[in-house]
Amino acid sequence: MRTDPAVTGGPGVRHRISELLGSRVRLPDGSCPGFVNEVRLAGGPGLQSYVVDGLVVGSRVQGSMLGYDRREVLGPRVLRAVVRLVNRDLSYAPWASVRRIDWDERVVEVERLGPLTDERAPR
Amino acid sequence: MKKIFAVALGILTAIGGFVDIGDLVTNALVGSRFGLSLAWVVVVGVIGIVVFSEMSGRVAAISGRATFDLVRERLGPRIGLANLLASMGVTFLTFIAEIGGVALAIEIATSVNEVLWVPVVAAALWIVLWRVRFSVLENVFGLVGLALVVFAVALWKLDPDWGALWAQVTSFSPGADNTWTQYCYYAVALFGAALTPYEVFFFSSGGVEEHWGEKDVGTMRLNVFLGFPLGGALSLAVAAVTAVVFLPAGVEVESLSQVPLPVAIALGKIGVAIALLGFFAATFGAACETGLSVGYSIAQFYGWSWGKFVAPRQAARFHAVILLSTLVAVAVLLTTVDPVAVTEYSVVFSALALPLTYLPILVIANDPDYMGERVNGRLANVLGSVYLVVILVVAVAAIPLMILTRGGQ
Amino acid sequence: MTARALRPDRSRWRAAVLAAAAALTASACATPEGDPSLYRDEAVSTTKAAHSSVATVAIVLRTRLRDLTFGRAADDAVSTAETSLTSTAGTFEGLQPPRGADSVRRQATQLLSDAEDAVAAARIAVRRDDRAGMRAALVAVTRSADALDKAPETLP
Amino acid sequence: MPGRDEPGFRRQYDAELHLLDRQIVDRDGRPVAKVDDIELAVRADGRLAVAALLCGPGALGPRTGGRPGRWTTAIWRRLRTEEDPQPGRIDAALVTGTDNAVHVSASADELRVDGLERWVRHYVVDRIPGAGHAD
Repeated sequence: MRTDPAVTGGPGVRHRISELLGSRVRLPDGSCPGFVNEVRLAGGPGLQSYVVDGLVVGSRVQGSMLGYDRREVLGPRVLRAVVRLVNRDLSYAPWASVRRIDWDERVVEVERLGPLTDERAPR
Repeated sequence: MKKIFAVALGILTAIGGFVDIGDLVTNALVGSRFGLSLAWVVVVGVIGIVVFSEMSGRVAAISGRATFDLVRERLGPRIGLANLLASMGVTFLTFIAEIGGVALAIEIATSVNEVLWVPVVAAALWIVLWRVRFSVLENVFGLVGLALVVFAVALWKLDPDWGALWAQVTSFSPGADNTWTQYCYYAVALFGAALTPYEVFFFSSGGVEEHWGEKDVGTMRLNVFLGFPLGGALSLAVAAVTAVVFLPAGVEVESLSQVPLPVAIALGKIGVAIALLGFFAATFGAACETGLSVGYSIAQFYGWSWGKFVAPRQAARFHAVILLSTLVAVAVLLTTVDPVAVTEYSVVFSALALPLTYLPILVIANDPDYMGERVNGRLANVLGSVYLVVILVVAVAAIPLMILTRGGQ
Repeated sequence: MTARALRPDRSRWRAAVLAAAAALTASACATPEGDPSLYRDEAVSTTKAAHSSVATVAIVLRTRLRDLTFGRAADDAVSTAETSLTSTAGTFEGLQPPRGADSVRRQATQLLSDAEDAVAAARIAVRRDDRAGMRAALVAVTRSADALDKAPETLP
Repeated sequence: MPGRDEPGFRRQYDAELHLLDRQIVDRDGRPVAKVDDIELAVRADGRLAVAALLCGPGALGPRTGGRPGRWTTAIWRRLRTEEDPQPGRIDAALVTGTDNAVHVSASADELRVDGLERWVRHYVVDRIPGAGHAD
């Protein structure tokens, strides 16, 4: 899958992942469903071959599932339930739906949002 | 004999949580004011620290990660830093108090003012932390600290009215001369001391120092299940003898020099000598525990090389932190501040440090990425969740209670 | 529970800390001048604290006389109790008594200075390891402890 | 890949959960630094690829944010001699795998991301007798 380099800035340009985390997410209709809470990487072999696979979007500036989004992390049930409740609005923007990243304004323009799936769930 | 040394880490860790200088005086004070009516708090505290130390020790044994690694990994740099500062508030204030406490113990034996002993004690402590092997340190101070068992012997020898003591244990009320707010303040203080965060920092880092692996989980559990109940029992013995001797006499304990008096009455000079040895070893051991914990936490938060299992030059920043804390502690103590009073302020920092330390332990002890098959069982999770709630309640209540009671007066 | 989402409102937090510090300072410094009954309460709590120090000294003297503890340990315990007593008494004597409370002040001050005298005598005897002196001091210390213990009733 | 199996790579990484704030361990198993930030580079095909791990106060300060973060960054700038100091950087190609730590194929001395450690070792610790003595 090729992406127009204009999406992310010119080739070779370097950014920190922390600039992406917390960025505002904007949909084509101008609405803002939330902020980048997590950056999912995929690829390999070798860490240098991993690329951004998509962005986890949540309604707060920062948020963490503390690992409870994965199906194998079970207990304690109460804590898992609370974390899931607090983060029930999380959604996923796969890389193909990212139209543009404005690094200066910290805004990510996204075509559409999909449901957040367990990373180990079959696709 | 080898078995005894195997549990020295647990014993030394527990000494720092239950019978360090602040706890010795607080337990004696509580005994002299409230009798044994707060004994249940120590029991509740022991169960809590057992639950979380077992988790942190298991994480250390299985994944090789000590507790402040977990704090940073699950809470991130911002809240992790808040916890680092709060935990350092507790640990460093206690470290200062322990150096003063060792000096006080020597003062009782020599009647030379403690302030004069402070530089000597600090120098000896620093040499131990710089040069002495971890295993020697835990064996010597952990096991000699057990001399405090003399308080239990003294209790038996005093042969009190056991029925009356048991009535105090089951009264769950502050008694005539105290208010409920004072009772709650000391309940919170005792609970906070039992779960003081440097115990898990020290225990988990000590496990890494001892190269625990998956096969050592059994040894680790032995440390937890023997060490902490023993520490709790020692602190209860101190409270019990003061309840027997001082409560009827209308004496409120306020200094370490009063604490050996019940032992003197029961056992005479031999008892006093053993008690003083116990004070010395327990406070020196607690000084080692807190001094190393300051280094462990900062190094683990920033990812520095740490530990006594490598040469100091391989962990330069870690040893620089320990040296610097020792120097600052001496400077503070030379202002002639009362070392015991110093520990009272650490309650404030516990309010933030306790929840932010035990939450990440509970979360990671459930994460198969770290733990594989050895994730928490149901019992650990139920107890861990209940205690997390209790810790939150205590954290919220601590500072208002301290203000309302003017620090327990 | 998502810890990273906890964003403390810094200004509010700081205000709370300042308020707490102010409350702590205010409560620590509040002097009961003005109301005679508050002054009497202060006298009672002072004599209670003084009683604790004096009773400690009595226990030390008894253990030392029966040779149950070391001279240096006994010396240290008595000296620490004396320091504490002096500071307790000094704090009370520094208070401005309200009008109509002079008799409370006179009696409490008398009790405190008797206590200080008895404890000083005990310290001198213990440090000299003078057994006759210790016995004499024990009588004075016990008498002072009893008087302080009864202060809540005897103070006017 | 739990526990102490051979470190390898995950199929996917959640950057914050699996990489950020993890311990970096050198080829001798010695702690070097934390993953304080991750550098992404725009590839020719426009995708963002992991280029390097960033470590030290210069990377941690901006991530901490607020006053503590600004102070961290400011103190770090003061202590550096360069005009425009950059945080420690470990090329992604050096990473040999991850478990609950991030393993790299170089030694701590070759990585040269711990300037303060070397400064303290040289000027403080090495001057005290017994500095080279391990347990």
